[in-house]
Amino acid sequence: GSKAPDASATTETSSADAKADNADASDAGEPESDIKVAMVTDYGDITDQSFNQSTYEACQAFCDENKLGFTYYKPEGDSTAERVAQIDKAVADGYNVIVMPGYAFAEAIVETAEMYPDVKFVALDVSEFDLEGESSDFNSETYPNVFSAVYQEELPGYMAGYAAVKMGFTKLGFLGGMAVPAVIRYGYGFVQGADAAAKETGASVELNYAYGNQFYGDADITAAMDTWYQGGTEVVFACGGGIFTSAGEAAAKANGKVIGVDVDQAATIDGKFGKGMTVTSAMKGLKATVNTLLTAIVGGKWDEYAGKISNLGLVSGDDTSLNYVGLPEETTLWNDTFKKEDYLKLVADMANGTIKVSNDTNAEKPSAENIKINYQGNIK
Amino acid sequence: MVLLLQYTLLFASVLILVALGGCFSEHSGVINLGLEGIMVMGALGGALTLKYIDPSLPKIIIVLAVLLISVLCGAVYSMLLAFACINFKADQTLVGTALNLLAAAAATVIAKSINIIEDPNNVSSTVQYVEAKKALVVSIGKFQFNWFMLIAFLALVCAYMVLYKTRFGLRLMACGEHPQAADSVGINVYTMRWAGVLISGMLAGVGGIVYITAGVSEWKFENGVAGFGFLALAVMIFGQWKPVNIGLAALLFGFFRALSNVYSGFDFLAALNIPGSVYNMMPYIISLIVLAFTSANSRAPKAEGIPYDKGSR
Amino acid sequence: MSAEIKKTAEKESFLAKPAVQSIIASLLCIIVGLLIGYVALLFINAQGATDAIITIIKNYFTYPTKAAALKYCGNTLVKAAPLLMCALSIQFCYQAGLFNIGAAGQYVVGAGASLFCALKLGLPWHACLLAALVAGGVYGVFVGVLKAYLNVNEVISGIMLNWIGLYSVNMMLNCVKETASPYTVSLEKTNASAVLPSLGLEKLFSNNKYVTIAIPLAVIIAILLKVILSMTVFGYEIKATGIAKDAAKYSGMKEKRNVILTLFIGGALAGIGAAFLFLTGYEQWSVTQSSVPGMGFNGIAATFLGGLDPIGTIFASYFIQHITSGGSYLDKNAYPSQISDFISAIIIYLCGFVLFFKFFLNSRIVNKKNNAEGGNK
Amino acid sequence: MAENSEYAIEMLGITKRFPGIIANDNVTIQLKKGEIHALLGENGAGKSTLMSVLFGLYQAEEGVIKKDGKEVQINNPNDANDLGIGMVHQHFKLVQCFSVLDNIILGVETVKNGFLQKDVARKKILELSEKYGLKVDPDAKIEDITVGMQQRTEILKMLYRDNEILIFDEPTAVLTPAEIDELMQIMKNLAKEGKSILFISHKLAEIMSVADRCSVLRRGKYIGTVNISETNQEELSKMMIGRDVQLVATKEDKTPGEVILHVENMTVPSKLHKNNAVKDVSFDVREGEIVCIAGIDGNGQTELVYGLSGLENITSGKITLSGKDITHASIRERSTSGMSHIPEDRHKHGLVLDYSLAYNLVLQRYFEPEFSSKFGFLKKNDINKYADKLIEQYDIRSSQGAETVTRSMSGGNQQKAIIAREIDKDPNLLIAVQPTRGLDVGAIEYIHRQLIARRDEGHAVLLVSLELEEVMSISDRILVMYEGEIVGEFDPKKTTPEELGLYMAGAKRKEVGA
Ligand SMILES: Nc1ncnc2c1ncn2[C@@H]1O[C@H](COP(=O)(O)OP(=O)(O)OP(=O)(O)O)[C@@H](O)[C@H]1O
Ligand SMILES: Nc1ncnc2c1ncn2[C@@H]1O[C@H](COP(=O)(O)OP(=O)(O)OP(=O)(O)O)[C@@H](O)[C@H]1O
Ligand SMILES: [Mg+2]
Ligand SMILES: [Mg+2]
Repeated sequence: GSKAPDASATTETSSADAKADNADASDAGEPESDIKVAMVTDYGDITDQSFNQSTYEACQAFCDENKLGFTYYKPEGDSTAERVAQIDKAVADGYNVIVMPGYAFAEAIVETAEMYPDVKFVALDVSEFDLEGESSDFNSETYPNVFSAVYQEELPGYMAGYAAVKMGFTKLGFLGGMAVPAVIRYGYGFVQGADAAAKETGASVELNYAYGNQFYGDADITAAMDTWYQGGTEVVFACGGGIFTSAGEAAAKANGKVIGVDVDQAATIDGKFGKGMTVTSAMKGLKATVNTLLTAIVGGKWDEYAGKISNLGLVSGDDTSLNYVGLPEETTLWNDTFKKEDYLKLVADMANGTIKVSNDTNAEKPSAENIKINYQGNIK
Repeated sequence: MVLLLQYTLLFASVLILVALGGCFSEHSGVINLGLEGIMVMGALGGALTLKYIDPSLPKIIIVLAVLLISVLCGAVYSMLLAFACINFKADQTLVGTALNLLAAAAATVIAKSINIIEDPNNVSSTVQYVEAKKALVVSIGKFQFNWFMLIAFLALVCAYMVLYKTRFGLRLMACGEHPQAADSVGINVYTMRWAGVLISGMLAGVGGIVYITAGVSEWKFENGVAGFGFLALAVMIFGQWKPVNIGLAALLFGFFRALSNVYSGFDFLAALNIPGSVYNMMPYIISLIVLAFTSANSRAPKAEGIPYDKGSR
Repeated sequence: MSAEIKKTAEKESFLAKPAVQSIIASLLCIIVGLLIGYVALLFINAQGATDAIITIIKNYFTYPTKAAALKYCGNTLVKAAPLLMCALSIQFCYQAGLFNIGAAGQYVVGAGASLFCALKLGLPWHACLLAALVAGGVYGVFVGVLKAYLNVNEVISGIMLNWIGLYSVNMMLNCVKETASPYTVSLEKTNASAVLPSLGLEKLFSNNKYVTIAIPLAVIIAILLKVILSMTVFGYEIKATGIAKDAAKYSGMKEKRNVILTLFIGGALAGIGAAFLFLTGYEQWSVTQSSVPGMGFNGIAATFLGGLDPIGTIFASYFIQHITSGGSYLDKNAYPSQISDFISAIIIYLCGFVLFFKFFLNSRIVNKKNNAEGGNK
Repeated sequence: MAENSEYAIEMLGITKRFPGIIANDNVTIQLKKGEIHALLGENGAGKSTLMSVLFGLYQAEEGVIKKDGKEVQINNPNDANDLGIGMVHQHFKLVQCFSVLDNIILGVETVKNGFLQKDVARKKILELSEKYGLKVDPDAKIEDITVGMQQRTEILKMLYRDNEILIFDEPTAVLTPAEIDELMQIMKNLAKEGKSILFISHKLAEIMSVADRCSVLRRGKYIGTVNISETNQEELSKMMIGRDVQLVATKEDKTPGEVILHVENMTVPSKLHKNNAVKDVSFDVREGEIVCIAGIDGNGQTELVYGLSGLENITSGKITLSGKDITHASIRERSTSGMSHIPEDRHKHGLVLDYSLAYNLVLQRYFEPEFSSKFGFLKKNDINKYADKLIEQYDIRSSQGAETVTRSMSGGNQQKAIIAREIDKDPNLLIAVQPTRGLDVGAIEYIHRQLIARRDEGHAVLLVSLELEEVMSISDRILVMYEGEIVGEFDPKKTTPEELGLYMAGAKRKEVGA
């Protein structure tokens, strides 16, 4: 399976901030063995088929390749105290790069970053507001040893929603895992994209919107999905870890379609439920980020990232391989009404600001003007 | 409508199987609070069978193999309960609780270990069985018939026959009501209780695999069976330890459970705009209310929960 | 009688004490449980097994510095306190013949009430604690009333109410959750007055801010319960109601009231337990949880490992929390993190054999005594 | 060489020990074929234990059992069954929610293709029931039928198994006089059929009337065997207790004083059926008299007492105790107002079986300042001291004194504990329901003396008894209950058991002015 959608982009990617420097990792001054990478999971395990798992796989692949020490820690429970405990433990065990996927790490960073100035903290999805609250005056001195990457999930969500409606689907579904910020952003983007496309095409579009309240599928969620598909829903954006299993299961019975998330899930989903089920996937470049950061650290370029929080989204309107978010160009089922060119144009428009996408995570229950949304809350 | 029926039957099947399991155990005098754990173990056995079996085999063979292995796993695991509670007179609530905790942990550890052996990079506790699982269902029009629905129905009929029409049933219930009396007419109470617990293990084991295959084609064992074992226990008490009533209780419960998932397919329900949480609470609230009105004369097997001691009278 | 015989006799009478037997039995469970856990570790990965089992036992001692060890000792204690409270809840009801599996739900509503009061109403900690007590208690009363007046089995109503409580609390706390996450807002930042005071206790644990009076309070409550159960009229009534409902009624005790009161207290204990955790700020409630927190269920284990005695339960709760926390420091690359759950489950399973073990010990003592007497004759 | 031995069963030199006690100490009894052999002994003498050994429920440490002169091993009830030994246990071993038929066939079911053949069984049961005059409804549930019918079920259980040796452990303790007569007749019939019967009873009159021989045990030891035709009740009781026993209670005449208990038009609903169990009953009990409610079991006596003691709410009527209206008072209030109640079911109501003797002895008084402090703490020392006092005063025997768990005490001593507790409260009114049920003559004598002492001290006693002998010997006034009503009032000196019997059976009635 093509688990690393932008693997091509990955190795050479440099983020917006890193663009100036394209130095090779191998001429790093420090000996490799000094760097030991530890990942701490948030409330999920590294098997969540989502955030933790992608991060883990990226870290491990990188560290294997570069012969760096790597391990991961799993907190006892879902609390800042326990996340801090594992960070402390990692540092005590001699790890000096801590990778932390998940907005939930904000508090833990606040508590530990200052304590360990020599340790490099790489956070994913932790925004400045998570760290500093609504009235943040975050600057590079606030946490000089922390780098955080926040993804603009609303962008790929938008693309997916736009694509779906353009492709001619009029009855959509959004099945979120849990209402966490990333999922909410995906969902809100999806709604906005569908809304925009509906406005263009004038089609009357309906969208079922619900959260599974868990990151895995089971009979209850499959039942809800069956209801959607058999009630006419054509395509469901299965947005969260392993929850696609329920969507796929139901889609298979009704000849429905699924949109994947985070990585190009076409191979995974089609492999399970039949060819041609996955219309597209809304992707974000977790692996790319991990690789970029670890490469920089190994290459002695940490300073360029230290203290910053990057909003990772579109980098280029022309070269999609540089972007952190997007749809898979190979596996998306382009059709006459939405061709690859249309997608590229969309990306360009989004990059140059013609199209604006809101990332308001308060929109757990989004609304739109041109499409009808049936909000159903939590299935479980 | 079809969906509502389908999922009602599916959830009811799980509940019937597991509740009947509890029913056999309790009729023999042993409270089986470990149903949840036994379900997990049965599910693990069944899932692994589905994973490794050749999906091109005849469907009937696949179904039977899965059934057999789940039964076996459930039975073997329930021996832990029987051994501790019957032979060593351990507290049944305690051991049942321990079995639940143990199963959740052990199943995850086992699934993870197997995955790691197969692929060192796969540290997940997920067992996948997409292909083989297809053997379990037959589409009849829009209705997806699951062979386990039939099995649950058969189990119900058998349970009724066994309990009320056979020598075994008579003796089993005597052990749960008045073990001293059973002993005094030469019935080996220990053997009968073992039998009761083993049967409960078999049924709960099947219940486990039915639950995890009910909606999806892979299962992550960290998630256990999400409290279904306890629901089954409720169904059993609700059903007053009688197979027919258990069947009805399971249908009622299954119905509300299914409704909470598919209500959006009914326009008038969707129009009511009731929060999803309310639907989720519904099965519990309804059964609580029904229980409140029906429990006045509820009678558990008299000797359940009391370890049988030959010496005492 | 020779001195030696006297000594063995003394030893026997020491061994014959129920408390001593309970302790020996519990220790035996722990040792055998750890051994089985060790064997499982050996199976999974033989090389690291010894290290792994030591890690589990060492828990916070795996931190190199004393300061860190103390701090994390604090964490273990912070979590042991609510566990102890849930265990006490179950135990108290058990004494009255009720199996309070609803403790999990009472814990949930306790959490809901304390957080709601703290975050939404901005009340100080003592008011929040009281709210948790009342909420848990009242939730227990549901079970009690159903049991006393409508003969609804308490296990069933408990299980049902666990779920109802979970969904209700999720809905209720929705109004105090962080905008961009499913967690309730930070207690410390929103309403510092609701954080349980520490009275300087945190200094003993490297300034672990989560260490509060919850820990000593939980222990005090345990001791109080011991006193109530074994020395007071109320305890006498509760236990009589539990063992022999009809006899209790005959003697003029209000058995229905006692059932309800017992469940009120049981519920209150579990509710306070939740407040003891959530009012430290250690954990934030996630309004999207779809399963009932395990704390209440784990309490069952702690109670039994503690030999159904409040004092024993103090140690048992600590121990269970100790190895659970210890398990989180296992080398995750070699071992599934669930292995510590596995070990505690085994230990709890073995607790089932305690009765048999005591019986065995007693019959040995009696035999010996008989033999000795026979010899003397 | 199994030449026909004279004995169906011989138990030779049986010794059975329990922790701390030798229940049977080298006991020998021999049961002749076709005889009714009585086994007599005080409570706790070891009779039940001996029979349990014979039935395979216990294994003796020493001694041999011979059947027809051949040594046999009886390791479990199955072995006993195979040898044709059947037992009616002191506490019936019947599954309450099963039908009579199910209980009878349990363990020896006839099956075809794995399914029960109940019709075959039903036929056989009806035949047996016809033959021995054991009337039962095979399809009635045990929980719905009378104790007498339950006992017949137990007997049918033995006959259904074609047992030749029948053990009856205190079969009459729970029966009404009429049922007892019936049972005696049945036993005689069975013996005539060639069955050998071992019969345990505390009632000497019964033994005298049915048994051929009687063996006596005392404190686990075998005392001797006598032919019934060559002995009398006094001799038997002396053998059993070791001293002379006064079998009939004596008491001085006394004039009753003030009314203590006044009951007016009391009605109590029934739990078993739709009708009222007690219908519009009125009566008085005065200072210095023992009033006895006589009647056949199930005629509302139990409910009458429940109504008086507050265990059950009454639907109409008025109860006054020493001038105080207690119609709506709680159980506790009634108790503190001077009512004591020796309950019918000592295990269900009378004792918290898992509490120590000391705790049980304060079950009605633990909340009093004497036993608990202002802050709600129990005064354990005072409780123990008080318990020791009662144990001493009422001669309650147990293995560990005040610390003994009451569950492990013998029935007689459990009863003594209850009596001690209730009397020591010094109540104005003592309600005693079947206080001597299942007790040996020594204990009965003792209890009767206690009741009479209460009366002599000028207090009121309300006795509910099913035993006419007891009723006649100790009461000052007899009220006969039939179907929930009081159908006659008698002076024991001016009536006969026969006359009472007619009223109890509902054949006669007279209006009673309360
Ligand atoms: N299972 C047992 N464990 C310990 N002691 C026992 C047990 N069964 C009986 N005993 C003791 O053995 C003695 C004899 O008891 P047994 O039941 O044989 O008396 P019994 O003669 O039948 O008395 P009763 O007239 O009251 O029926 C009693 O002291 C009793 O305490
Ligand atoms: N587990 C036990 N441990 C000690 N003694 C026991 C035990 N079980 C029964 N016994 C004793 O066995 C004896 C006979 O018991 P049983 O149940 O026959 O009561 P009982 O004395 O005949 O009372 P009742 O008069 O109510 O029939 C009693 O003396 C009782 O103390
Ligand atoms: Mg006896
Ligand atoms: Mg007796």
